[in-house]
Amino acid sequence: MADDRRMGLTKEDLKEMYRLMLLARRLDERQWQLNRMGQAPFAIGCRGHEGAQIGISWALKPGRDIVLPYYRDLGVVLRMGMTPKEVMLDFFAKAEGPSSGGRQMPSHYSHPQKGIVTQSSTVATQTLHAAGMAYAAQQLKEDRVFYTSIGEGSASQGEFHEALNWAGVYKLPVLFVVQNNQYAISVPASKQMAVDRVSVRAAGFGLAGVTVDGLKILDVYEAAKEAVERARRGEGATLLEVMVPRLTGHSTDDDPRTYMTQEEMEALKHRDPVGHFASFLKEQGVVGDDELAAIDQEVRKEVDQATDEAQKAADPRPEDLYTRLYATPIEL
Amino acid sequence: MADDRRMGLTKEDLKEMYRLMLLARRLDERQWQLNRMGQAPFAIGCRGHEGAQIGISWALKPGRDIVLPYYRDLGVVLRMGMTPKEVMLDFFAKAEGPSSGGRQMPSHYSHPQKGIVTQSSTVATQTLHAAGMAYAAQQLKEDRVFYTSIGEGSASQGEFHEALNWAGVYKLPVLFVVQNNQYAISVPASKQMAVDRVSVRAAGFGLAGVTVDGLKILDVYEAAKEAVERARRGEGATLLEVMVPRLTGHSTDDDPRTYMTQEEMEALKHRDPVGHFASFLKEQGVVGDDELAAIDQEVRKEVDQATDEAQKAADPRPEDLYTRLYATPIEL
Amino acid sequence: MAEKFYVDAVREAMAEEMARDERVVLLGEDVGKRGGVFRASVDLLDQFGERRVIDTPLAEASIAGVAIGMALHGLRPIAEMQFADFSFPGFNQVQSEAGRIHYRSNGGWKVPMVLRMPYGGGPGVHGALYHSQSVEAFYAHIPGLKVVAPAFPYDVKGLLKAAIRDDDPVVFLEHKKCYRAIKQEIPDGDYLVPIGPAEVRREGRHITLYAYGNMLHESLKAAEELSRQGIEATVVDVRTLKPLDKKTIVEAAKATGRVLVVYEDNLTYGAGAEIAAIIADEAFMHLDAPVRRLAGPDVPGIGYASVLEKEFTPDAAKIAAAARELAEF
Amino acid sequence: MAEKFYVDAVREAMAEEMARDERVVLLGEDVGKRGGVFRASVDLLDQFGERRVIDTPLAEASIAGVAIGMALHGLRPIAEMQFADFSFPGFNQVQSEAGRIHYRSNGGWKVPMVLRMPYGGGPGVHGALYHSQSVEAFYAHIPGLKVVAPAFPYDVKGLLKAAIRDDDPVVFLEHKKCYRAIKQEIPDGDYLVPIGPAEVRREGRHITLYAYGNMLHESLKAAEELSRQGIEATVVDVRTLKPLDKKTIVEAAKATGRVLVVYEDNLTYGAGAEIAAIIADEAFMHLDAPVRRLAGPDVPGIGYASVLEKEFTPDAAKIAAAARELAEF
Ligand SMILES: Cc1ncc(C[n+]2csc(CCOP(=O)(O)OP(=O)(O)O)c2C)c(N)n1
Ligand SMILES: Cc1ncc(C[n+]2csc(CCOP(=O)(O)OP(=O)(O)O)c2C)c(N)n1
Ligand SMILES: [Mg+2]
Ligand SMILES: [Mg+2]
Repeated sequence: MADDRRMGLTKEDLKEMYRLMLLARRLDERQWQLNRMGQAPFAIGCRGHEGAQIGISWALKPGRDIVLPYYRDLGVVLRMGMTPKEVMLDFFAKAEGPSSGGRQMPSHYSHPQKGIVTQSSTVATQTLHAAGMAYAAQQLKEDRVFYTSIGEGSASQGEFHEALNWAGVYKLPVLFVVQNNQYAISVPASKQMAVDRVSVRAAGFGLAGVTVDGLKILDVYEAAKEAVERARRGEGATLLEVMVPRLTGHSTDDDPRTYMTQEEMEALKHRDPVGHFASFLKEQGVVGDDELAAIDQEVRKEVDQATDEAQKAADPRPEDLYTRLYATPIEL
Repeated sequence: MADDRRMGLTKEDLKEMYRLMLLARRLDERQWQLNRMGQAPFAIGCRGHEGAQIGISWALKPGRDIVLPYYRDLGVVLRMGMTPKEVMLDFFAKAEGPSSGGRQMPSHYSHPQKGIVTQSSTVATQTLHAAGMAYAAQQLKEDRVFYTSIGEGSASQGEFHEALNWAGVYKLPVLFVVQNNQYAISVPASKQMAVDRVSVRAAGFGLAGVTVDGLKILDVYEAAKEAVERARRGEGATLLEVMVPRLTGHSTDDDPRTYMTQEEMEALKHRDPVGHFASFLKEQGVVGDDELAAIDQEVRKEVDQATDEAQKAADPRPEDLYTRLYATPIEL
Repeated sequence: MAEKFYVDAVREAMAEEMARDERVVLLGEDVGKRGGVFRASVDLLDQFGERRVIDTPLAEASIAGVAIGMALHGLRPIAEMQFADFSFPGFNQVQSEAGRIHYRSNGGWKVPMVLRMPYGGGPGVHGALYHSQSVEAFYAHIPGLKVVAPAFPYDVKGLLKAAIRDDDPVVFLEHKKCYRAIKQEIPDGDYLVPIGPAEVRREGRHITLYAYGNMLHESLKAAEELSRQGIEATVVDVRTLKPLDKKTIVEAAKATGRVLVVYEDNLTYGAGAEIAAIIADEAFMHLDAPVRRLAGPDVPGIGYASVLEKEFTPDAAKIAAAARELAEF
Repeated sequence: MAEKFYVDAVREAMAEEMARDERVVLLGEDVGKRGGVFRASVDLLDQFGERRVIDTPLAEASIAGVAIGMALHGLRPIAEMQFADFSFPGFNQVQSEAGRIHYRSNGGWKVPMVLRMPYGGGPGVHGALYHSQSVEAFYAHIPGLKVVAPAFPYDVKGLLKAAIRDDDPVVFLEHKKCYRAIKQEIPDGDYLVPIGPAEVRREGRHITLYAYGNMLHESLKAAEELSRQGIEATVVDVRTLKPLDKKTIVEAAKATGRVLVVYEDNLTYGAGAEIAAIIADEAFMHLDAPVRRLAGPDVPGIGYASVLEKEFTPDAAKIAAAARELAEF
């Protein structure tokens, strides 16, 4: 990169983007490791998706925009300001975990102060919430964009199409993201749909639709930026699909060898967005090997510390099962 | 018409098509009249749709193909062989009504022997049944096409999109018909969707999609014929949309004056498919005024007779409430 | 004070709340220009404009899901399901989402929304299988929801206002038969009826009848009839189904020792089973007769033919007969 | 005869029925190549091919709705909902359609399908709010369905075969905790267990416990413990929830005069309310103590943290304590 900027990104921006995706990666690896060591019952990863996630969420304004993520969105919630310690508190189901205080499974992110909306495990439901929130923001005359995401498998749900339709009718400021990793657990995209790209559905609802290679982080950023700007201009929603690899099994409960060949799994490794982005930054002269190593060291330290602190935090107490059922409690 | 055929249709075919659409019209009128006279609690019409319905269903093979209709499909079920008397038995909720023996509201057609599948009032659910039936027919190596229909409002349901998706993935022999009359009760199509035509959604699921003017009966027939042939060739489903007027209120419970202007209602009258087709047949020299009058007389007689006979039939008995709950009853 | 129909009380509550609080919006099929298929929102579009009175696409999952989103971001939506029977395409949003959001986020998010649904049927409604269903058992079982089912216009207005101001999702069940059959003097201005408490509508010493919605009216008629026969019935209006007012329910059972739980829904696994089960546990020592229920039979619905409508639906005569049998037990 | 796990009984029933009858097909998410996320359909794809073992799109309304269509046209589909918690996007198809088609067409159409769902949770499952739900109350209330919830591998195999051969839609509830915890000797070949009858698993004269699924096992453990304390419990396995075997339920209550209905689902409006209500009516004259229930609390689910899992879920110790209290009543 001859000058310091590309699409308005400074070198510092690029380095921070890299740091965030590496942080997502290392946290994810740590979670799987802890699971394999028997210290946590479950982990579900972002590995392979984190590049696209940072590319997209870099176009959002933390503190203003709102995200309704799905379980792979570790990169997105870090960008919105969730700390590694918070992530690990949730991971260990600790009482002070911001997402649910130990009620929900890990990766079901929620953080009202940071604009992260709670999600269920039931896929695609959040896409309708995004439409409703965006309608409310329009109505309250707020300048906010609502990010919501699902996988390509979840794009088969009827509710997702209903959300696209609502966003079309009311020109809502929503960024619908489909993270297409070609698998829904074991089911390949070819059994999910007769089309190659989910984004072709956008036209049927009056939305803009685009598919970008999730390894090309700056292309992803550019597409997201355009979509966010359209939304801010009041021109409505975009369906942005990113093609990403899933570099692990579906979750720690899965065994991809039951449905993927060894070659296929090997081939995926060449599509690692973290490595790709590191090479790109080096090529462009943004960072050198030393700096990359330094970032990694710093990130690893952060992850260690977050893990230690979180692990020491208090578990929920039995009586916590009964609290916060109603926002307006009823005495009878 | 210089020769006797257009798209393989003989004069007799054309006359029979006309007779069927007039029969639908007259039955419909009679039902509304009976309702207005206080002799039936409810009627819901096909008026304005019957031309397109006959155009489409003429492409089907009664006795082989299967229809999963919606409540406006009086023309379709007549084409499949339901008799006026059967229609009126259902209308009066008589015990021997073929659709439900008086259990369901009128226009909820069912007739297993004639390939008419029972529907609920819950809109769009039948589109998924059509996909499942078509899958079964494929599996059983049967040569059958499955017609299913909804209104453009009901096309907002998630389940409809899921049905399109299934039909796409498995290249199912389904003809999805959307009868677009621009209103869902009082809600105009512009509040239902951001696109002008529902058929544009077909591409998002790998289906063929086409929209035809529902007043041009032979164009409708041609489009349906193509779709049916594609389906028979194993090339998959089509989403066929017909633009039709709704010449009455939504049902006898509705008052369209609360949401339509007088002018709009007047303008619709010029889009009467029965009148249009009559003029067309005359222009083409297929029939003369005398013959048209004779057909009308015959149809009216048929409707009178059906009404009389049906009205005299027995009501369900109280004990009929409890029968046919299970196909495999359980003794305990 | 003026005499108002049940449906007018619905309208009035919404109109007053929308005037009071800009954040209140109404969404549903045909709620705008048409004023609702039951005319419960007539004129609201003119008064509040189409951003606040929203004719939605015909898709109940959207109606529920979008309302949840609105509620998450500062509005106070009233979502109408045109018929309770058609709420099921949206059931996932209510079951998986509305009731669980506050709890699952450990109090981080809240969902102040009302889900209004016309429900029920009976002779003369001609709603058949899909315009007559009683759906309260499905919704009342969902943790985190509140569910109300008023019988009187006064309660309709007061409870609907309370529901709109409540910070939790409230399912508001409006009985179709009551809409234009039940009239009552109600105050013109603002008042609230709290969600939760049941109400004893009539006191008698021989037997206690429990009901809500239209069956409450049938039970009151039955009580009149029974009184003429020397049987004095207490009638409890279980107007809030979730959370249940166990105290009032149990005390009324203890006082008479004989109970009949009446509901229009299918008997088995219906809402009345819970009321019966509570009584059988907590009032057990005071009971002089079996805990009995009178409800619709376990068939898929009220048939369209008048004969079937009548056969399905509990009414004052059937209630009185069942109560008499118990009183003589 | 060989000892088999609960999950193996599921697999074996499907494999045998698919071999016996070409019309039987299996559809669901990950049921094919992956053999099901619980491995309940391992190898079926290889054996029967991808036209009969169908990895569906991720959409439960489709799974239910397409299965209905298949059943209407001559196949006998087994539709799997990957987790019962995720059945709700498809609830409309089950509530509005599956259970009503035969009745509404006056017997003209039938829907021979099975809807299999892993449900339930408890300590060690770590399923949290959305992978632990008990959903039987929602389904058992729907007229026209049959609902079974077996506890033992023998019943799993026999009931699943019966369900597949039944001409009505059967909801088949498989408790996740039982999958690999419960083992039993079962016959290798063909046998059926009829849908309907409950089964008395143990007889005792002091109290009757009612349960199904995993709570049946906890109840049996509790009965052991109680026996050591001199309290002899009858344990009724209510393995069919719809239709209910009222006769067996009522007779077992009459015989001991004390009853405890145990279920894992949220207490209020749960399936156990119906069992309690039936007993309170039909066994009333024979009861010596209040009709009591032990169930999960009315919160939106089993929390993920181990502490919350344990606190939520009824277990042998809690059952024994509640039973002891009743026995001493
Ligand atoms: C409604 C629903 N059905 C099923 C599941 C179980 N499930 C969890 S994730 C998943 C696959 C999701 O695939 P995709 O949407 O492609 O996202 P990915 O995990 O590949 O990123 C399934 C079937 C669920 N969580 N919700
Ligand atoms: C799921 C569901 N929601 C609501 C209704 C009530 N309803 C019956 S018909 C109708 C409008 C249908 O409009 P459209 O699909 O355009 O068909 P049309 O009647 O115009 O032919 C509505 C809202 C219903 N039957 N089912
Ligand atoms: Mg995927
Ligand atoms: Mg229409």
